[in-house]
Amino acid sequence: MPKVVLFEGAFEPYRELMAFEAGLVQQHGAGQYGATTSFVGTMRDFNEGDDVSAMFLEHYAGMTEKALEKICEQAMADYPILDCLILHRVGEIKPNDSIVLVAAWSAHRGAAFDAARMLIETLKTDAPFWKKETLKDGARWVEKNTDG
Amino acid sequence: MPKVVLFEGAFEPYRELMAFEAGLVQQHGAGQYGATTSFVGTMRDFNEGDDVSAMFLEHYAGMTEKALEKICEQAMADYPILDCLILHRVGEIKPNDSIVLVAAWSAHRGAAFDAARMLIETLKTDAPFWKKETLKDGARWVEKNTDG
Amino acid sequence: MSIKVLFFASLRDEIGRGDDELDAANINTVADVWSAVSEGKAMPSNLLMAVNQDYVNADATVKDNDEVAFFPPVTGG
Amino acid sequence: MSIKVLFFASLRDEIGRGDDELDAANINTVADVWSAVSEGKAMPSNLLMAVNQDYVNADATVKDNDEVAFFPPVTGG
Repeated sequence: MPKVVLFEGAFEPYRELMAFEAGLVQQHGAGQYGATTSFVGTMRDFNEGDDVSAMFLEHYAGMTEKALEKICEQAMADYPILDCLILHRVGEIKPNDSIVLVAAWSAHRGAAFDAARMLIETLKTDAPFWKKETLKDGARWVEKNTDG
Repeated sequence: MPKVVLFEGAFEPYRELMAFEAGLVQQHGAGQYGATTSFVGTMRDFNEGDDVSAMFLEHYAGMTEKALEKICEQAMADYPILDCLILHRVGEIKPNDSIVLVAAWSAHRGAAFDAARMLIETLKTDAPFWKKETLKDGARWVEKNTDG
Repeated sequence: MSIKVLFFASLRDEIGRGDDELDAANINTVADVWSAVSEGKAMPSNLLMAVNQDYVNADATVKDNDEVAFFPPVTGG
Repeated sequence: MSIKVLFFASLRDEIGRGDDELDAANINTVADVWSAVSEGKAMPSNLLMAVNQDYVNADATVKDNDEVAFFPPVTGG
């Protein structure tokens, strides 16, 4: 079953992925998937040519979770995947912190890649999160995401 | 620097990925990449409609490593990625064992996805590995990979 | 009619507050809610809107006790 | 001229051995090596070939002490 989690503090994306995958094997039995594609977004210390020392990730408590759950449902409907996972950080974050993980499990690699790509692209346009970057001389809202 | 490893026994793909990533941060400093795409291939217990209880992964010692290193070099030349990693199992394996991990690190998600996809697709056509499946009533060589 | 109104991110900074309790007659659509709370400010072309935490368009109808949210393009992930 | 010849996977099963030491004159190309070791068997259309662990075509030249490998389509990953 798809899972969505928001983290208010640092999280280790691959440890979470491994824990989720262990549950997947327990639920479906071993040998049921052949392909897992995961994407992890990490905070860089540069953006649009400026140094960024920290970032605040605002969200819309309630709607954000709901939007992420819908994205998972859509991925399960659109691709032959066994399961999917979305993790996202909120609040104050620092360079090199993980921001997001999406992952999809499937029998074959095509569906796993396509679904993971769809998860992150749809999250980037639909999920209510907003980044505010801390620069040397003040803070600025990120106005739009870079193209995928 | 790209890394290629063959494992004769079971390996934990995400632990290896985390260890490599820690080295990446040490080498380049924190905050240098924003996007990591990884793909893990896992042994299923079914293929072409048959139950598969085990598999032997043959390789061409020497040429296999060389082929994987070339694939990494090609990915580094073709995509704006910071680094990449290929891990592959050889020898006797069981359902649910990890067979392969490829991963690519980049500033942006597009390059990370494209490079990871290229790594696994090129591995599937170029790297000298051959699967022999153990079925209920004998063994068979896998003749070709499923489409990506 | 009582409507809970929320603003997020840069829009909250521009509007000067994060939420509003709108208590007014003659409110039928999300566009009406915007007019009532934005002090004449034109609706930004890229404004996103939600009623009860689902995306809607400006002509979506609202009813008593709805939660209406306005926010700029999202930038997560 | 001495050539080390290797066969892998299903091709090794078909040929009946995994390696060969070819010691013959009149060997110029990989195709000549195949003819010398395959006992008249036609070269499969999907056969892969390598000289000293790099992919080559059948018309690639070979020289003394080269390692020549023949194998079926790969199925890793």
